[in-house]
Amino acid sequence: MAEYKKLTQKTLFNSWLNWFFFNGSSQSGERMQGIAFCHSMLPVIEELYKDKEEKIKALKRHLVLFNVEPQIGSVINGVTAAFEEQRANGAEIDDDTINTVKVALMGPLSGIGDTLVPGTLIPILLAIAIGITKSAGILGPVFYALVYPIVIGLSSWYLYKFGYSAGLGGIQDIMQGGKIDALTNALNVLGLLVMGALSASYINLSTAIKYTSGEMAIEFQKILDNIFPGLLSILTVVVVWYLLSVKKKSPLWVMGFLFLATFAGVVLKIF
Amino acid sequence: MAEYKKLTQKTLFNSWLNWFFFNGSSQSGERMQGIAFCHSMLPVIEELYKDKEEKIKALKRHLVLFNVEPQIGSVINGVTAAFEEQRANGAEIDDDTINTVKVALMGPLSGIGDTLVPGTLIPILLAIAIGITKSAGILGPVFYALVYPIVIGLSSWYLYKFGYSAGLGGIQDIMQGGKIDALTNALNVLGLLVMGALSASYINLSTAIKYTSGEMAIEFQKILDNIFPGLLSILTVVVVWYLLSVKKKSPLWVMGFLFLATFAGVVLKIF
Amino acid sequence: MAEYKKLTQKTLFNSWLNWFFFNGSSQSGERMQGIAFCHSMLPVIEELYKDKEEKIKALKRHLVLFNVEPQIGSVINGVTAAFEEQRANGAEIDDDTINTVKVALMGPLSGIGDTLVPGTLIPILLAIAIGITKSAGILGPVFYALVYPIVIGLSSWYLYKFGYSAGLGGIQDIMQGGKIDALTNALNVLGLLVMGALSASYINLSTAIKYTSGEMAIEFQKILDNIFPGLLSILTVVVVWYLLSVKKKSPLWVMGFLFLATFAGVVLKIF
Amino acid sequence: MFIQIALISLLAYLGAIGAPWILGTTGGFYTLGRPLVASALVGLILGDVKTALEVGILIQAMYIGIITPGAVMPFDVDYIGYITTALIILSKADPSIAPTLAVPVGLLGVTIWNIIWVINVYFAHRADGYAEKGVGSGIKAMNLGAQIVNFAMRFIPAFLILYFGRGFLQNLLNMIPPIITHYLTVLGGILPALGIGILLNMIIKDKSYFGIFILGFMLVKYLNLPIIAIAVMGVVLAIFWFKFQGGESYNG
Amino acid sequence: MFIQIALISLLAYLGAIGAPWILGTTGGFYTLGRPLVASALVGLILGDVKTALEVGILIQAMYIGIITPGAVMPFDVDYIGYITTALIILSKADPSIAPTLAVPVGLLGVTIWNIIWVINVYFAHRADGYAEKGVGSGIKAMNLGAQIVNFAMRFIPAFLILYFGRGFLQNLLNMIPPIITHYLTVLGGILPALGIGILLNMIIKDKSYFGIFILGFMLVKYLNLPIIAIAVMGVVLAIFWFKFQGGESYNG
Amino acid sequence: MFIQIALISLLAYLGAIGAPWILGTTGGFYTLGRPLVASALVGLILGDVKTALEVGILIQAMYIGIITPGAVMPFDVDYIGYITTALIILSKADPSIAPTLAVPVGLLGVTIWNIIWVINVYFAHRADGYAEKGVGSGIKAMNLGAQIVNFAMRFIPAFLILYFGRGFLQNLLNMIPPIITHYLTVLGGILPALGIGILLNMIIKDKSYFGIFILGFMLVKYLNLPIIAIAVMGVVLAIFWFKFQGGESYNG
Ligand SMILES: OC[C@H]1O[C@H](O)[C@@H](O)[C@@H](O)[C@@H]1O
Ligand SMILES: OC[C@H]1O[C@H](O)[C@@H](O)[C@@H](O)[C@@H]1O
Ligand SMILES: OC[C@H]1O[C@H](O)[C@@H](O)[C@@H](O)[C@@H]1O
Repeated sequence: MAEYKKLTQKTLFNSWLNWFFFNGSSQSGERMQGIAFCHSMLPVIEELYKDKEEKIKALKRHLVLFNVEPQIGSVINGVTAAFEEQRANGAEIDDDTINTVKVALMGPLSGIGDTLVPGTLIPILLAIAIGITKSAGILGPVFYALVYPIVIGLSSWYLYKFGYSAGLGGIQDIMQGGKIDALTNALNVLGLLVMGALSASYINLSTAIKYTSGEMAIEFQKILDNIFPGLLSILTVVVVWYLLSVKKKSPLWVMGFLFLATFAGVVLKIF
Repeated sequence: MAEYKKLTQKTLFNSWLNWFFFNGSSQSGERMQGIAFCHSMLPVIEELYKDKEEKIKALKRHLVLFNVEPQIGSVINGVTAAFEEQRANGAEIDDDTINTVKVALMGPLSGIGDTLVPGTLIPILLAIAIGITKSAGILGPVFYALVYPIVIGLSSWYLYKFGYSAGLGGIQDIMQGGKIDALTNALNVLGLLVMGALSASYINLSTAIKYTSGEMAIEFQKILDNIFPGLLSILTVVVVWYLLSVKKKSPLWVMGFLFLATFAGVVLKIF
Repeated sequence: MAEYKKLTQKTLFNSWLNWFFFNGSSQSGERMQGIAFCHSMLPVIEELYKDKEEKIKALKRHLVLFNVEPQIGSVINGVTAAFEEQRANGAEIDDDTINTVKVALMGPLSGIGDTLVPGTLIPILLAIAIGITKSAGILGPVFYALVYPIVIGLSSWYLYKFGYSAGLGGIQDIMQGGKIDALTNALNVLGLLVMGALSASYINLSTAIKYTSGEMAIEFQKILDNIFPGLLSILTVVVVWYLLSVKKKSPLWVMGFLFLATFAGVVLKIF
Repeated sequence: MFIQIALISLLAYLGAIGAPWILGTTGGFYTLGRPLVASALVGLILGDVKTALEVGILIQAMYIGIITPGAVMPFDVDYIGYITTALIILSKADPSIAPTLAVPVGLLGVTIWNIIWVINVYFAHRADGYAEKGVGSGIKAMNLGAQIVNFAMRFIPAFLILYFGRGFLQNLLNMIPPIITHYLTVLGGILPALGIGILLNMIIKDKSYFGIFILGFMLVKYLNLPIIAIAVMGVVLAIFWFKFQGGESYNG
Repeated sequence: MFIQIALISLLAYLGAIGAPWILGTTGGFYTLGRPLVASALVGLILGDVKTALEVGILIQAMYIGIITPGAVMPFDVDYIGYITTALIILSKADPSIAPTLAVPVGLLGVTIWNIIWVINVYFAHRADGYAEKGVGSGIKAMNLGAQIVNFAMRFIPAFLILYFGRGFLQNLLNMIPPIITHYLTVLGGILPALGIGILLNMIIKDKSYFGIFILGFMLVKYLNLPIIAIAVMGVVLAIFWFKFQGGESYNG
Repeated sequence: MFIQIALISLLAYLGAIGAPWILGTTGGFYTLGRPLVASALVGLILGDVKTALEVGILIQAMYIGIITPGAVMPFDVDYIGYITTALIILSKADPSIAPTLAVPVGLLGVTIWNIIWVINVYFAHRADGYAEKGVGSGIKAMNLGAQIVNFAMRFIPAFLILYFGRGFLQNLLNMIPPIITHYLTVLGGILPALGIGILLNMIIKDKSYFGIFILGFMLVKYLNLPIIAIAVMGVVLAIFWFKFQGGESYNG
């Protein structure tokens, strides 16, 4: 039997580097990060497949639509490298399997990734950085520009390697038994709490409606503040969410709606 | 076989209307809302039982003791209408079954109903209304007088209809499997939290005990505030609860006790 | 068959009294509370074992290493008294069994005891007492000196008796089924919450690092306060915990470390 | 003044427990019978909405959480709402005495209610007779008929108190020794505990749930949260309580 | 001034979504592209760090939680960071107009991004050709090549706006009717809801979890807790959420 | 003065860890040994309760959460309570130096305790002898006998320090270079972390529970809740923790 072809550490690192730098480079409406994913797989493919036919098949396999939160999502690249290694060594893994795994992981990792990284970690670091800026000027942005890339860079590489090992060991074990669901739920709890807090701080909407009769002027906003401070902000979020999830409108449609609704509100002196 | 006699929508609505308007009309220490319940069943009975004997049995069946939080409790009237319909169509349902179901539902629906409606929803709406009154005068009571009856009126009719359908489908399904317990517990959690908050705001008791020696005056209440603000208020609730639940005293007895204890406290300059 | 020798109430009380007063009397690095435990068993042993050989065995049995939070730990003395009674009446309980039970109970009862008594109850009573002292002078210490010994004295005797009954009934029942774990976890939750609060109030560490450049002075502590108030305090706790649990250093070693680290920090003007 | 007082007394009946005419218990006792609503109506009738609402806010706040489980009523908020407000406006008294005045008025209402509750047994027995004969309309008549008692017992005392009391209130209040005033005030602060206690007795089966009550109490005392915030938190808590106990799949 | 403006425009490209050169998305869009970092760089280049940071704090706070799931961008924080700050400093305008100015600038950036996103399809098709022939280096070239488009679409508009716009900003702002300014301000306050809503739509499968969102909201509105405190609480909550759902032994 | 100092030194013994005479550990170390109680007694003996309590509040607050698991003592609160308070009153020093003075005094007490802990091994070995002979009274004698050591080691140093130290304190404090004073102050703020850390090490088996500790920390730092409020919340939390883990029926 032929010797087992093991990917070198250097190949893995190059594969990760390609991804880390160029994951967003050629994003498009058709393939999203598809070319970038293939680019990340190049070192792996070059090392594993000497046969031209096999190589072409591999390249085509990874040029399909792909999209994930790229920083945390490097775990998929690792998993895929492991699958390719096994395939090149004769395991019965066809194109479909590899693509199924990629697609299955894309969804949760985009959700978790977007929630945790731009949705939670970045706002927290920026909030700290703003605080520092207020008391110590330029140290604030310096703090952010050092801490964020280091933390995320290391995590991304760690996750790539973790994905590679997990892929060899069978990622099914990790994803089954409700563990991945429990983990997703738990991380969503964190993300939702922080996003609620962000909404409270950064969404601003108040009504300008006033009722004046003789000497007495009633500001409607004051009444709302009495009922629930920030009520209009949270209602706005609920409306957006409703349009997207129940009415199945596209984000662009909703943006247009917000433009018009706000305009109407301003003209009618509601806002 | 005879045709199935189905209650018309109009009959159901009249039955509900009778209940919604007259549920408390003839409350008494002996039957509580018994006459009112029978009154609510009149349209149902008239439509279902043409035979005089059957009608008399039905009337007597519903004149017995009955008591529930009446607004939410309309669900029982719906369930009972469904049972009567099935009985009139030949199902083997005797007086006892119907009464057992009524009694079984009375307890939890009084508990949930009193907790959620006068215990939670009304205080919240009133708190909002007080807030509005402070800034916008009479709009406060107007707000309450519009929102409360509409919300509760619609809910009460909805629950009647829900009870009717559930009764036809077998209410056992709903009540089994611990779901109803989980629901009751969850609603109680809400009610208890709000009632704790209400107690903190609206029960007031402080001690007037002072200790003066020479230049220094020690107010006992200040010490208590240091230990746990509102301690006496919460102790009063605990005493009342203890007398009712452990000592099995009647509410009237406890009221008398509070009168005397307060009087003694005032005379002895404790309060 | 011989008559069953039951320990009298008086013997049990004397045994408890010996423990309650003298539990810490001869603590040492070798036996900890070993002599005191034996002292507490004296009345029991004298009553049960008339045979000299048996008595000697019993005395030696209880002179071994023993250590527990002594106030709550009286439950073990009660359990042991019950075991001795059963043994004296012919039950097949050897030295090993008794010692195993003692050792098995020592650990959790020290943990729970230290957490709940000096870790939770005492700080709370002292916090109240400090509050009283501020407004009413010497009444504060008087309050503490009355409430604490009474509460704990009664509890200790109650626990002794509880241990005695439980020991007769088979303490296994209590300790099995995860109940004891659930109880320990729950009590630890209480203790940890209070200790977190205590740490926030009573550990104080702030950095003196300043950065002055021209007109602008940046105090590093202010930046930290912005990030997370009390960050250095909590880090100190984490370092101590890490040294003890991961690095397996002795408490004395850690104390020395804190002395030196603080000194270095002061000399380098970090603190 | 006769007409206004009659109108107020009529409203005091329409908002009393049991009065069916204005959308039943919902529109009556639970709407017209709330002191805030009552005070607004009294203010409109007597032409002094401002004072009326001042009184209304004060007494509504005191009795905001009143519950009458099993027909047990710690004080009658309907009578408190109409009579207290009207008396204060009619006798030009200071709104600040409202809470004290509310106590005896509320207890009078309770006494009346308890009497009605006994009298109504009569209608139950007559209803039995109609049932025996199969006369449905008779049962209806009995249910409605009880309102004659309710009307008499509510309208007349209210009218008398307002008509004859308005002149004397100030004197009356001056006559009462201060210790009684103090007693009534203390009592007013304590009585809400009765309603709460009755409810606790009804819904707490497992003592540990009392902890939730204490949490609610502390959220107000220590963090000063308004009731609405606590209610929203309570809803969130209740949803997850149900979720984690109801045996649903967690990811549903 | 030419060089400084060119430098700023270059940075606006390097911090744009997709630009790979400075540690990829991480160092680019998520670091250089953050308004706080952008403003600091603009300040250094134009020699007025103080004003720049004032602007940076303002606009960073507004767009702190921006998320672009599935490439949907509610506003382009990178353009906002560089162009808003630079325009204000160059035209010596008051930092307080930054939030208003940020709205049209952010929307311009979004439009550009959407155009790029369509153009890039071209590279995908050419990459297919290289794959067909087995030329790996061709695929790499296509991935990198897309940056020519990105550079052109980012650098040129930024440069033109700054070079020609700096003189007119004040006039421009004066020309805009106040209702439009007001409109832009209101819009700026509303738009963050879009990003949040998109994310909610993505991660909430079970509606009850919306309760957690509301809790976070209330912790800020009622208790004024800073975001970091809430995040730490969230971590603790998440740990136990996982523990109690994950079926682990509880004593682990 | 001799008698008063002797009395204080006697109390310093009676409140020391291990002293059995006043209701054992409970009435001794955990009551007489608490700085607040100690300071009150010192104040009564020396006739200046007011100053004594000022000192007592200060030092009690610092060492409120001291725990000695497994006989490990980070500082000796008993010695701190008696000696610090007495020294300050006797030398008419300012109460504000108490926290600094408390550090060396507390460490002296620790050293004494560690010595006692070794000496007491002697009694254990003699007790073994009595057990061998079956002499129960001998074991009792050994348990009590150890108190001779405790008395000597506690009373004598306390007496000497107070008798000879009272005159020098002010001079002594003046002699100490400010950096040492600063060092002692910082150390006093850090040392409570030792007791807490020891306890954490003992009870935390599952690291996630550290989250609860942090919650308690934040409730004080961010919401300023008093310890009692947190304890009540902790009890409520613990009850449900037990309920939901203990496998009880939920509706119990
Ligand atoms: O407790 C149930 C129910 O009992 C009685 O019928 C009345 O007091 C109602 O107000 C109450 O809701
Ligand atoms: O949503 C996943 C992912 O989609 C696109 O690739 C980009 O918008 C990323 O920023 C995002 O993280
Ligand atoms: O840790 C258990 C126990 O150990 C030793 O006996 C003493 O330090 C006690 O104070 C402590 O409670």
